[in-house]
Amino acid sequence: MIALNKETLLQFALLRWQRLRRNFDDLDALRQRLDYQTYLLAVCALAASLLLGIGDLVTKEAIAERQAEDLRATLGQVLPEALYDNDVLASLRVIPSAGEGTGLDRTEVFVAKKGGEVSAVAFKMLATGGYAGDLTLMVGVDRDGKILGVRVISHAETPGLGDKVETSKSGWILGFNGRSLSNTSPQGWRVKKDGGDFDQFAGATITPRAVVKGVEGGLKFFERHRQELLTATE
Amino acid sequence: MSESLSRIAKEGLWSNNIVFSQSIALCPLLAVTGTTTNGLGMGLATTAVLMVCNLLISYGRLLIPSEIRIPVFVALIAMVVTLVDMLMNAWLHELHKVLGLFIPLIVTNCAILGRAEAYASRKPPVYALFDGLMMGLGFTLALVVLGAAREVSGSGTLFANASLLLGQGFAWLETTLIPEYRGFLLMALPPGGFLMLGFILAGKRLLDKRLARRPLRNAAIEQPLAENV
Amino acid sequence: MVVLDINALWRRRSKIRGGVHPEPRKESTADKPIVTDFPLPERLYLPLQQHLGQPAEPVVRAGDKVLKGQLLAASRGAVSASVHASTSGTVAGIEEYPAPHPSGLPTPTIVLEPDGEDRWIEGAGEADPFSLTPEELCARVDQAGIVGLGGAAFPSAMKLNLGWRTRINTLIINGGECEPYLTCDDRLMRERAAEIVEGVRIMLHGLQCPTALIAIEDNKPEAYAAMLDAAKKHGRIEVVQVPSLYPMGWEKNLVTHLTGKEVPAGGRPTDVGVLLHNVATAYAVQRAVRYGRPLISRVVTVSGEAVEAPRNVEAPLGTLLSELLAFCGHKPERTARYVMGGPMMGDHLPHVQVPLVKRTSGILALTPEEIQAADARPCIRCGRCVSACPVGLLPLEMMTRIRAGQLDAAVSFGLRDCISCSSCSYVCPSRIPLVHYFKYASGELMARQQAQQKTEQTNRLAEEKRRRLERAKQAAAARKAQASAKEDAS
Amino acid sequence: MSKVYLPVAPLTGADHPVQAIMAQVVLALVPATAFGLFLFGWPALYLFLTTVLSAVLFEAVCLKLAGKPASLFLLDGSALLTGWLLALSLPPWAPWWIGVTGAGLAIIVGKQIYGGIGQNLFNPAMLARVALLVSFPLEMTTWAQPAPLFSGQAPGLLQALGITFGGAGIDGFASATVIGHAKTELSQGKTLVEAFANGQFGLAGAWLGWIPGSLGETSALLVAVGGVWLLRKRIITWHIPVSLLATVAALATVFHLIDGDRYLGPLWHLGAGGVMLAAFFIATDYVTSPGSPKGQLIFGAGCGLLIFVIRTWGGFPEGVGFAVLLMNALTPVIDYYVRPRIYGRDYKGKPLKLPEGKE
Repeated sequence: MIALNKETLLQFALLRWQRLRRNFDDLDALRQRLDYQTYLLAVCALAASLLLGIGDLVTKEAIAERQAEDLRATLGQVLPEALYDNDVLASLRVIPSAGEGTGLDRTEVFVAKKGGEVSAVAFKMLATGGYAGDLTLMVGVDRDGKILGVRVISHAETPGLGDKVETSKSGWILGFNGRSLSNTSPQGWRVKKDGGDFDQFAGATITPRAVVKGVEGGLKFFERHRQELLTATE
Repeated sequence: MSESLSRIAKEGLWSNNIVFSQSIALCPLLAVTGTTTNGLGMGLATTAVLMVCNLLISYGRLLIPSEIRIPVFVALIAMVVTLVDMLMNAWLHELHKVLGLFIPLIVTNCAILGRAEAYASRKPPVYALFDGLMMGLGFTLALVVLGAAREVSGSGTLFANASLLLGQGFAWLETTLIPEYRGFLLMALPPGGFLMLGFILAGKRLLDKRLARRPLRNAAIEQPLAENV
Repeated sequence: MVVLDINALWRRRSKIRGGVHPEPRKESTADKPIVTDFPLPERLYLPLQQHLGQPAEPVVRAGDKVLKGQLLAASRGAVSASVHASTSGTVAGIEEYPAPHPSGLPTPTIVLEPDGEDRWIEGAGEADPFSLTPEELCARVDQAGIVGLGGAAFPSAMKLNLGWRTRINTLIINGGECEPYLTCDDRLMRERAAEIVEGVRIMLHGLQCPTALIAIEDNKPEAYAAMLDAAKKHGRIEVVQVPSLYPMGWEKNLVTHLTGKEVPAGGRPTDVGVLLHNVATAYAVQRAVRYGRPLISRVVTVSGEAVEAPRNVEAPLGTLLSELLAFCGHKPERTARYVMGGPMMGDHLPHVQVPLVKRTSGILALTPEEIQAADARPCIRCGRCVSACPVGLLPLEMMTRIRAGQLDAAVSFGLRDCISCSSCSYVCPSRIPLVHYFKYASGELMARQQAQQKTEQTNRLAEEKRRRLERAKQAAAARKAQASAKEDAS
Repeated sequence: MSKVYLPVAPLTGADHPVQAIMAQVVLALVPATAFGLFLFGWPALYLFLTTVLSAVLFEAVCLKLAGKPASLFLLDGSALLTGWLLALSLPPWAPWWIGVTGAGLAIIVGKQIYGGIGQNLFNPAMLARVALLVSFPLEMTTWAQPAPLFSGQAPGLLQALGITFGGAGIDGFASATVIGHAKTELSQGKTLVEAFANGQFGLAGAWLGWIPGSLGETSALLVAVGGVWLLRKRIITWHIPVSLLATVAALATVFHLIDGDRYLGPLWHLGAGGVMLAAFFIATDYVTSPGSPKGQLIFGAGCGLLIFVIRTWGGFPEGVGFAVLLMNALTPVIDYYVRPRIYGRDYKGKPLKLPEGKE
């Protein structure tokens, strides 16, 4: 039996190291060797993966934080701050909503509470039938079913025509504030050209039509699940 | 020594400019130069990637066999770009929201692999780093010039949203040059990028021709006209 | 007869592609009879080369007395034509004299001083030409120095020879004369129809060919009537009217229009069993075979606005064009351009101190108003040249390629098939001299080809030399080895 | 020797110098233009003049910059024609700067950058129209209701100045074109029968021109009359117009028969929008269409196909500009591959085979 003591191990390691070092004395010869090339590629890949892992660890938290901030900012536009004291992001509820007007099979609803009492909700939804596909909306509704705010989060409408649904282009979308199914008749939930209450933009009627129809569908969705949402518990 | 550095600077910024002379890296160029700020951000991100990659590759140039250099370069570049992407997402989030889609595309930016191949793998680290800096700045220059031209003609503003990139201290950069401008969408869209790039390239060639002719006239010495094609 | 009917059917079917309708401008000469009393000039200049192929070899020397019709220079080789004295007189010399060619460069020319007697040499006429064999007929035509009188100047004997050897089904006599101004063939057909028809019959006999078609454009009803009348006795000869359209007289157009056959690219009409001759050539053949008269004169149209009395003149070959013009009341001060031949395909002459040659069908003195010179503008790609091209080329594409120096690309668009008919230039609204581009490019290609042949030849010679040396070396080595082997053996 | 430039043939040119061609095309446009100007009144006239004048002006400036003789090139009338065609394709009550920008795009970007007349790849007027449509979608899709001169609803001289030069807006008069209307209604899930139920658009109106639209697309009949006159004058050949119109008509017929509720019929397709203008005046642009008759047939059919596809399934209601530009891009390819058969050769350019027994 050979005892694997510390000394022999060290000696062995030193020997190997020296042999390895000697390889590097003649770089030109080394570079030609297939095994060296294989190892080098492996080392590079390993190092890259390692660094990426570290990078991910370092930035993970910050990135999650930023994304939450983004969402909070959007929510803040449709939910007045005075209405809630809870962490809205944390009080997320998922409601099955196939065929209920939000354009989604499962609608994520953020519930805002003040003093434990549900004061308002906000949900993301799709407005279908835009000029160039669907528009993603964030709709805020208070507990009585009155709209607190609507924002278009993403869309592909024609720049210069349909993009007036963005707040940076025009204030048209603010016209929904305060509307509800009860204070606006079903006939009213249309653009003026079709005999309703809402303006269309000059040159474009398709986009506003889609948004108006979408928001109405969103309100109907809220109406249907009102009880369930208002009695939400932690 | 210094002469060589100054030549590197001149090449990177002007005579061998990635965009104006080599006409490469046009995809990110046309995609992000809708506004000056975006161009600047993309340019700086690319510069950072270019410098780090050049430096790493120059250090390893003696160790990397030519047979496997391309996979090694690609692995390195992809790593650096991904790191930049993550870091920007974390600390320059607003800009990342705008450029996010295009940052990963830096990997496919042929300028970076091109510099690694043509310069960094042959020159010592200091020069490679400096070359990366100058090529990157040259690219940034192109992006900013094109971005500015497109932004002014497309929407009448300059450096819109600069504070997102540079911090609130630079909010003064955001100017509206043409108030009440209706916006010339074509310029903000990719075709406008091509159009404007064409005009800028033509302008640069005109300028180069003038510059080449001047010493000829003054010194009356036979000099071949330097033409950058 | 059935055969003819099928041909007639074909005729109706094959439509001619492209073509243009230039103003005919024939009225000033068409109704005046041919002038036959043109006074003998002071001197006659007879170039040795008035035809395609090898120049003729002079058989006289300065100071020799010659009679009218006497051989001055004999044809040399298969593709060549003899030159005869246009009148009796003295050979003043054989010298370089400007040729009727756009370049105006001098060529070897026999200068003849007429003695005014105009005495014919003893000619060997043939009372019955139809008793001769095809070979004998060809020999007669060759001796008479007859070439294609429509403008191509290809030796006629050569053509006839080729024709009867390759079995011709149809002989087409080209009375198209589609070029503006020219009426010499028209007048010839009106005034000497019988002689032409006999010439055609002689040619048919010589070719052993069953049928002949005489094609006359439908803007020459008098000529048609005259020819019809002359030919009606002879069943094998049919006179047909063809639409007046430029370039109807292009031989391949006539072949396709009349027989429905298309001549393959790079081929000749004989490839599809058709031979073409001009009406004037037929007339010359008749004169040569029946009366033994060589080709020493021809009918030429003298016209243009700068000529006071335009008409057709039968003049001896070698007459200076300036004298012909002066005879018809030429006004040099009004002349902007001299053209030999028709205005579409003819040559611009720098001056008219050049002789009348066999291929000269017309001499035009044109006023500035007639040429309407205009600067070329950029091509607007209107495509008129495409629809005008009788060959089916894309002149505008060829022109852009040539301008860009891409001759090979131009060739791929059919440059080699261009017949230089000028239809494209004629219709071009931008007045681009398209045909100039094509002529230039063709010349360039030919030069290139010649240079290449030269290099190839040099290379071949060098290679041969190398091989020769090599062989010599090997032989020497072999001898040496053999010798040493012998030595060893011994 | 071979380099000698021989001044040969032919002596006389044909009777169609470039200016005469341009003049005749303009003349053919006059009836439709005059009708359009009458229909849309003073603002249309102002915009028309602005566009045409600025086109000529831009051309003059470019020629001066390029050092070309302005007199020679300006007088060929091509800039006038380009400006004219552009003006015909604009909404008649668009503000003045639309016309100026469009003229600049057409002449500078569409024509002079390529090297001037005859060199451009794309039809300048259509290039400008599409660029304008992409850049200013609002202004370019706001159509005025017909308000004939001297009629009650027509704006007066001064009011018109306000519309064209003052940015007064035309909200009160705004309307949609036939095709745009059909497209909007279809996208709302209505059938065509319902869409045209209110009688705002009549088929006769579309052909005669009593509908909203650009100057050149209102009266299909007058445009066609001008086009037929051009055909008779041999300024254009029949190939492009016939193949374009036939393709549109055939496709429209087939789809209309399949589902009349979703697809407009051929008469609508031919009578409305810019199809007639494109068929006779725009697709037939010499510079940007193939040179050979067969190439022109393919080009016309391609335009027709694209027009129908874009109109029916594309994002924009009107596809003429895009269709023509796309086919323009194919013109060099068509010209390269589609050539007339050369005499004595087959379609591949090989010499014909000799008949039997001959060598």
